[in-house]
Amino acid sequence: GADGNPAVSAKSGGAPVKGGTLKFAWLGAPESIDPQINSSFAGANFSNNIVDRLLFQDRDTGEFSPWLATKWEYNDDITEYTFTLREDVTFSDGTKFNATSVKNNLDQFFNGDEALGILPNGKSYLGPYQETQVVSDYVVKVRFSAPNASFLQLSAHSGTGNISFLADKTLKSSAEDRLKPENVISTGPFIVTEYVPKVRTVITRRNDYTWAPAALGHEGPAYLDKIEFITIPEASVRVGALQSGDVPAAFDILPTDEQVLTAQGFELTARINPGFTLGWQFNLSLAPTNDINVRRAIVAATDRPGFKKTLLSNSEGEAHSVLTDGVPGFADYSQGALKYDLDLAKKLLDDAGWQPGADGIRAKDGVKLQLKGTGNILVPDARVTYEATQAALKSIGVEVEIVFDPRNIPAEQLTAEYHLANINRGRNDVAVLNTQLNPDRGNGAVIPADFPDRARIVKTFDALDTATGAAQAPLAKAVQDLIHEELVLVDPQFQTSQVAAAKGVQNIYLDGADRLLFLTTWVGGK
Amino acid sequence: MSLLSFTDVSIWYIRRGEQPSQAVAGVSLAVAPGELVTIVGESGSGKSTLIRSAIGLLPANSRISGEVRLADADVAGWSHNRFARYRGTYVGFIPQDPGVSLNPVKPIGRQIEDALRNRLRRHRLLPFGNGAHNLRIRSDAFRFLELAGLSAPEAIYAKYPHELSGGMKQRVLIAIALSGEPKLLIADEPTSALDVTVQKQILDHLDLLRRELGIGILLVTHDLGVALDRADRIVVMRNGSVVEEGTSGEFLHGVRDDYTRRLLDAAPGLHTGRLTPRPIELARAAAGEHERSTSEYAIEVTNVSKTFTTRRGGVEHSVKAADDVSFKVKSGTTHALVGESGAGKSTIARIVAGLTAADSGEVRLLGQAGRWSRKRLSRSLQFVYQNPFSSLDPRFSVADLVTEPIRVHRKDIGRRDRYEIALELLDGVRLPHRYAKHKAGELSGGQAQRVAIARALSLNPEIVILDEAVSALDVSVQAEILQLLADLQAAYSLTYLFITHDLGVVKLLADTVSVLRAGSVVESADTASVLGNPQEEYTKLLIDSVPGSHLKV
Amino acid sequence: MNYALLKLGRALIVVWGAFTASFILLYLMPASPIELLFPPNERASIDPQAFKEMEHAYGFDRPAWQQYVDRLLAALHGDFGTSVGTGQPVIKAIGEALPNTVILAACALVLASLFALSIAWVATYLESARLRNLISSVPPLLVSFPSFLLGLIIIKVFSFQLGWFPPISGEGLRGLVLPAVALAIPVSGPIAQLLLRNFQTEYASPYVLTSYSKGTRKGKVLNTEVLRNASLPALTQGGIIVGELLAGAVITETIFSRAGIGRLTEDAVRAQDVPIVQGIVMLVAVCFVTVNFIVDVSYPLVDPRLKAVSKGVTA
Amino acid sequence: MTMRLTTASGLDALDATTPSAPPRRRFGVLHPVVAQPGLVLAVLVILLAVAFCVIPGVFTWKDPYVPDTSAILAGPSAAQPFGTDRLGRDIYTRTVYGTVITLTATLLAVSIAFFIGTALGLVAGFVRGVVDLVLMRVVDVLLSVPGLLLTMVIVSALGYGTTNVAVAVGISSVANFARVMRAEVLKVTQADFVEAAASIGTHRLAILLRHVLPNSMSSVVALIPLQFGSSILAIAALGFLGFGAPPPQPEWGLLVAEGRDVLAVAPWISLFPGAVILSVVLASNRISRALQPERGL
Ligand SMILES: Nc1ncnc2c1ncn2[C@@H]1O[C@H](COP(=O)(O)OP(=O)(O)OP(=O)(O)O)[C@@H](O)[C@H]1O
Ligand SMILES: Nc1ncnc2c1ncn2[C@@H]1O[C@H](COP(=O)(O)OP(=O)(O)OP(=O)(O)O)[C@@H](O)[C@H]1O
Ligand SMILES: [Mg+2]
Ligand SMILES: [Mg+2]
Repeated sequence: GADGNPAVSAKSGGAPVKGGTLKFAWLGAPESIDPQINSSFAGANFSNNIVDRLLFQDRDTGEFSPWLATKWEYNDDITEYTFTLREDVTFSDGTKFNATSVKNNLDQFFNGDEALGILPNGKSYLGPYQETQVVSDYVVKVRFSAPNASFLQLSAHSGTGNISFLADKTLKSSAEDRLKPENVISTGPFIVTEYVPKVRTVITRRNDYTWAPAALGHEGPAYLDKIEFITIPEASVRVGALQSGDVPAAFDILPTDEQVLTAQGFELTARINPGFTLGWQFNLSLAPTNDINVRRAIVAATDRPGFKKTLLSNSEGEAHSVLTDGVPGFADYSQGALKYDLDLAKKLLDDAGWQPGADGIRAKDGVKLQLKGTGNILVPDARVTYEATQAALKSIGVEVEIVFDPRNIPAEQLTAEYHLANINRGRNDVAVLNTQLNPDRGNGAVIPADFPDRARIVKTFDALDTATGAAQAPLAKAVQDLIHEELVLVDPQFQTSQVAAAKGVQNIYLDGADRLLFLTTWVGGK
Repeated sequence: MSLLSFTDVSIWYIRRGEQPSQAVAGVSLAVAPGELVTIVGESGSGKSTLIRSAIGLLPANSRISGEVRLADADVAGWSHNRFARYRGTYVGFIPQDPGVSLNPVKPIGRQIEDALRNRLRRHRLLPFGNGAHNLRIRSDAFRFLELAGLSAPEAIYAKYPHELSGGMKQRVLIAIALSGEPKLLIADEPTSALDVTVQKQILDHLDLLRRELGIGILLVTHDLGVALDRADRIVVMRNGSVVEEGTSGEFLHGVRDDYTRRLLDAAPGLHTGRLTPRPIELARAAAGEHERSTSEYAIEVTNVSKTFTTRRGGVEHSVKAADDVSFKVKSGTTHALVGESGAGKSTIARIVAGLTAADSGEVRLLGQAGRWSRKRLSRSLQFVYQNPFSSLDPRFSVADLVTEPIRVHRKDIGRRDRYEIALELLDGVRLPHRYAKHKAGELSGGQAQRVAIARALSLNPEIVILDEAVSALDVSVQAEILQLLADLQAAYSLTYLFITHDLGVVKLLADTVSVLRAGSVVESADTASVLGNPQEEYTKLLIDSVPGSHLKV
Repeated sequence: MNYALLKLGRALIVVWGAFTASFILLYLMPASPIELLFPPNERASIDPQAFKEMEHAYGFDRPAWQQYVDRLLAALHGDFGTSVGTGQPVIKAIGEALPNTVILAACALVLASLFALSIAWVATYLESARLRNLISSVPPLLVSFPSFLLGLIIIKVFSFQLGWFPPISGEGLRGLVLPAVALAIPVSGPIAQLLLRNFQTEYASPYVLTSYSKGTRKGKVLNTEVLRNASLPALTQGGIIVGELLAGAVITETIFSRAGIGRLTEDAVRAQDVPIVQGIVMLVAVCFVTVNFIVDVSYPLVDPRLKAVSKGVTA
Repeated sequence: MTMRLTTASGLDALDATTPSAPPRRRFGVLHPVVAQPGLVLAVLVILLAVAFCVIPGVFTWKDPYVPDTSAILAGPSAAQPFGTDRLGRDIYTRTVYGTVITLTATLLAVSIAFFIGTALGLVAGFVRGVVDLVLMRVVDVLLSVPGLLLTMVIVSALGYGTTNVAVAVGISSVANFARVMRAEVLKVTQADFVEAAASIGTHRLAILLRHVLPNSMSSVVALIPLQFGSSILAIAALGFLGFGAPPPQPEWGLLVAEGRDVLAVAPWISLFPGAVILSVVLASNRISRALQPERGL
């Protein structure tokens, strides 16, 4: 994909050293060590190291390569996927990983298990999942009731909604038992050995691990003996602990600290979060954002290049599209639909008949240009860019009220009252547009049922599910054109990033979904 | 040589942003061994301030000049720690109010042992943790408690202050003061808070100590009777200075100072007969005349009983506050209820006033039995409380206070008219008109009590119940109020039910008297016969205890 | 005995009241707890069927009164449901967090009491009015200091600048020092104010004069006479102080990366984890009434004035 | 118990012979200034804060909302006394304009607490019996959950925002007023003058309004500035935790919170607004102390 903002990346120095314990400070803590419960960022980052995926996705090209599955194919409708599995993979309790394991895991992920207190955690991610058939010991077929092109990426996905494979013993354990490390058994390079909620999670190397994805260029077990994830919720304390040497490495580094840390000789490992760029999606059912000119004006008033120059950190990127630069199918709109032009914004509003009122706020037919929007408190710089956009809009007569922590706003209220809703959804696949904005699915832009040409819009989105790989590119472009040029559904702000900082820790690796993978990391050097 | 001498002592109290106020102005005074010197004076005359300087217990915001000599040292202005050497051993102190002068959460025994230990430690006599010494201290403590007149010290040794009566507490305090075997005792109104009978016992005991041990005593009192009874020398203080000094005999033979004269006149114990009413310019209360009853007895109390049950810490206690009480009061006369604290005087008064319901018995007012409505009752009967400040709403002006009953009863009388009535009522109680706009909190005790009386009269009642209405006042003020009451009674033909614990006052005002003890009437007859020829032992004791009653002017 | 039963009854009523109030408050919350499991912008894309099933699994789909009765009955058996976020039983989640907070709060309480007591003692002992005023102005300062800033400043100075203590209180006593101090300081403010006032009133009582007149030195007067009388009434504030400690832990534990009730509270409130929040409210309410109950029942034992009066002796 | 009354001079003013004029004040009108510099300073601080609310434009000519990309994270200087934030906005200006947000919220919180609390306490203390029992249990319930936690729960139920935070803080402080008011009412109804008023047949309501209410107000009134101070802190704490006013409003707690993450790089963002909060709270506590009825020493 296009590489508008090369991510800062740690140089690996010298030959890998085996052994050692890594203390790793971060913001959150897994709310559970059950990898199938992965709604939190920390949860997915931790479990990424104790489980493996069917496929491995290249973080730069988005291409898939073998991991637990050596071969994969799908039918023309993209409703059936057949995976051929590696035969040498074992769970850490010694049991074999095979076709039945895949079936049992997918079934439980989709259906849950009331008796064990397991919730249907995967229901909303697996979509039109129908069943899994065990074709032979090591061949398995996953069937959907409708086309599901994005399942391929899901089988390599490590972010929210990922599919993790657990041993039978774990699958038969109750929700409560799965809070004990000894009951959480999987195939990954590490085993969870200690879990103190909100304080510490410790994972220990599996010495018989030999099925690292070939594309990663690593063979055999991980280098590190042990990784201790330490939760330090307060950003300034986290950085302080890093600086004072209390921990050698830390995650969730705030953009404001990047410069300071680099100056102090810390190596930063950073990557843009693939998926949606962070931004507002417009509510097309509400006045005045149902007026396309208003939407255009807002998009034109957002100073994306300016943000990159003055507000954002090195690791964060200017938004060029609704998709981040690395997602396969990405197209650049920064010189077109997303061009910053405050005068144009004004003109658009003037032309559309929005006249400035006595209080400086524009109005038309008694409707004032007063908007409500949600922000994002988890990404620190989102506060800043939204506030900057807010101030810019104010200067052209548009008033925006932003609720920065929208977590307790119910969905209904969100669609009924908010003109601008923050989105920031990770997934290294263009399918993310479909789940989020397709009027028949997520309908994030709240496109009303009687919207002109609705059927065509839905069709354009649905088409994404019918192709993969290169064939998908034109379809993705069509959807992005629809989003940015024809309908103006979103106002992207910037591309978010994940940053880890370390001293004396080599090769901290952020995978295709920007989750940590410690298989190739070692301590030493320097 | 004197034990204690003040030479030209002046003491000021300072307060931030205010000019220092002088509480003692150039006093000189000495106490010799075996001598009992009393300081008399009205409240605020600087008595306590002066004597506290002799034991270093002035508050931090005081400043002293002059010389206070204990033995050879000039101790004026010493710090607590420097003074510690003299306290207890050279000079003992008996505080004013026994109720609050003992630590409420320490057993009595510990409190006196503390004093003994302080002394022994100072003389390096107390090796730590020696059982024999503990025994010795305990036996010493017993000895001093006995010396202070507590015959069974073992019984109270482990008790807490609240479990003792006022007299016993005062004796404990005396024991503490004596335990250091001081040469000088300083007593600040040691008996003012006690019943007369107890007061007499305590004072007798102090007298005995002085004679037997040769201790010098400096006694403060506001009761000239007490001073005249016992002192070798009397010092009268006013506004911080000594206005007169002399022996008891000299005082009785004529005093030079005008103020001392008035004190002498006002001392109830020295009175012999009833007050003669002075004429009053009648200002007929505009609340309007209402028919006055013609019954012979204004109040008839028959077999009234009342038991109070209280819970404390989950345990129930019952007190028989009135036990089959009966008495009658003729219209237009004064009936006094006397007795020690807790005898049930207030309870009966409140039952008569309808403020408390009796368990059994009957109260007939103005010849009518049965329930009276509040409004109806308050037209004929009014109640005057002991403490005028708590019975007058501090936010009301004097004018509003005295006419509040009129406002409630006579909606037809307007604000302006009420103010006129208020002024008339103030005339009646001899309070200048300028006070009409004052708030109750800005008045002195005597003035406030006048307001309370004016208020009681505003509805032109027939009966007024006065519950210790003068007990809280200084003697000189007390005399004025008593005179006023006599005047008002004559002018308005009122019936008084007068509650007091002071037999001296009874002589001045009452036609008939009932002596109460533990809820029951011991004796009830006309004043002259009860006081002149008491039938009961208890009444005799009461009469005997009135200070100054043996003296002849 | 009756008295203890009466107090116990009141305590139970308060606990029940807290349960009901928290149920009403939490039930009235705008969003369904299930929705809150998902990020706001993903909520629209939740499969309605899956949503229903999850709602059913947690029992949020039944009528309010039924949920109330069920929860109340369950609560009586010590079951407050399971956390919506983690699926862990509430009792267990709280049980795991509690020891940390108890240790922290206990240390903070000891520090706060000692600190408050020293201020009150010294302010009463000093003869110089100037010094006395100076010391007396410390408690108001403590009360007025924004506690959320205090922790950050403390950690910056003592951990990062001076390096005396580790910033994360993982292991050992050394890690406990800073958080305990940060929690103790705001809590000690009100205690110090109360003690200071009590010391002054008690010191002005006449029995102090009696003690002086025995020849006792000032320090001893304060220790043997004033101290106990002045500090006992502070016990009646016990329930409120314990509450303050727990509330203070919300911020302290976040800043010092300690897992405990405070962190659990903040997380749960943010994530609107209804069962956990209710569990915590109940925990706090129970702590409050227990402490108050103990104080109420034991106060008569330490204050002889409240002991059963066995007929006053009369002279 | 027998009690002896002493008036200021201890003398009956009727006595013509005794001068009873109070001691003259040394400093005339200036007296309180010299006597209680702390109190005067406190009043000045509060007046300044009020002036910030009413005429913010007098104290700064800048706009609290407009970003300035040329002065991002600038430290304190003559031009920006408190420094600037991440968008280059002047912290001092934002603090000045934030006063009105924080103080209005505080006022709302205190009013809620005062009116509801006082009414509850008055009714409970005056009516007694079952009503008292029920109301006091309600107050106990409110007390049993510490303020911060209670407000957090209420805010999460009502939704975020300044008004909701103010309401929550108000509700959680109701108990304080109710308790003090009830105690005071109980004390006042024990007073002889209430009995005296009842004994002349005054209507219960009239007793309540004319005697009990005015006489029991002084302690609750003294509680107001104290509560004002603690409400500022509570509102700021909730703002700090992100429950309060939405950005870019310069609410005080939010200002402190904005600097929380950059404390190492730009401590001024948190510290100056923090100091402003401290001084206003300190000032209102001082004023409360001055209003408190005198006692002891
Ligand atoms: N701590 C104090 N601070 C300021 N003024 C005081 C203080 N103690 C007493 N005074 C004032 O000093 C004067 C003398 O008071 P003092 O207590 O010595 O009088 P007293 O004769 O003992 O009165 P009483 O008979 O009421 O005990 C009074 O005007 C009193 O108001
Ligand atoms: N409301 C009450 N509740 C319980 N006990 C009471 C009550 N009123 C009075 N008593 C008790 O009844 C007894 C008589 O009290 P009362 O007030 O009538 O005595 P008194 O003679 O007026 O005493 P004093 O001279 O101290 O005023 C006392 O033991 C008192 O404690
Ligand atoms: Mg005195
Ligand atoms: Mg009485």
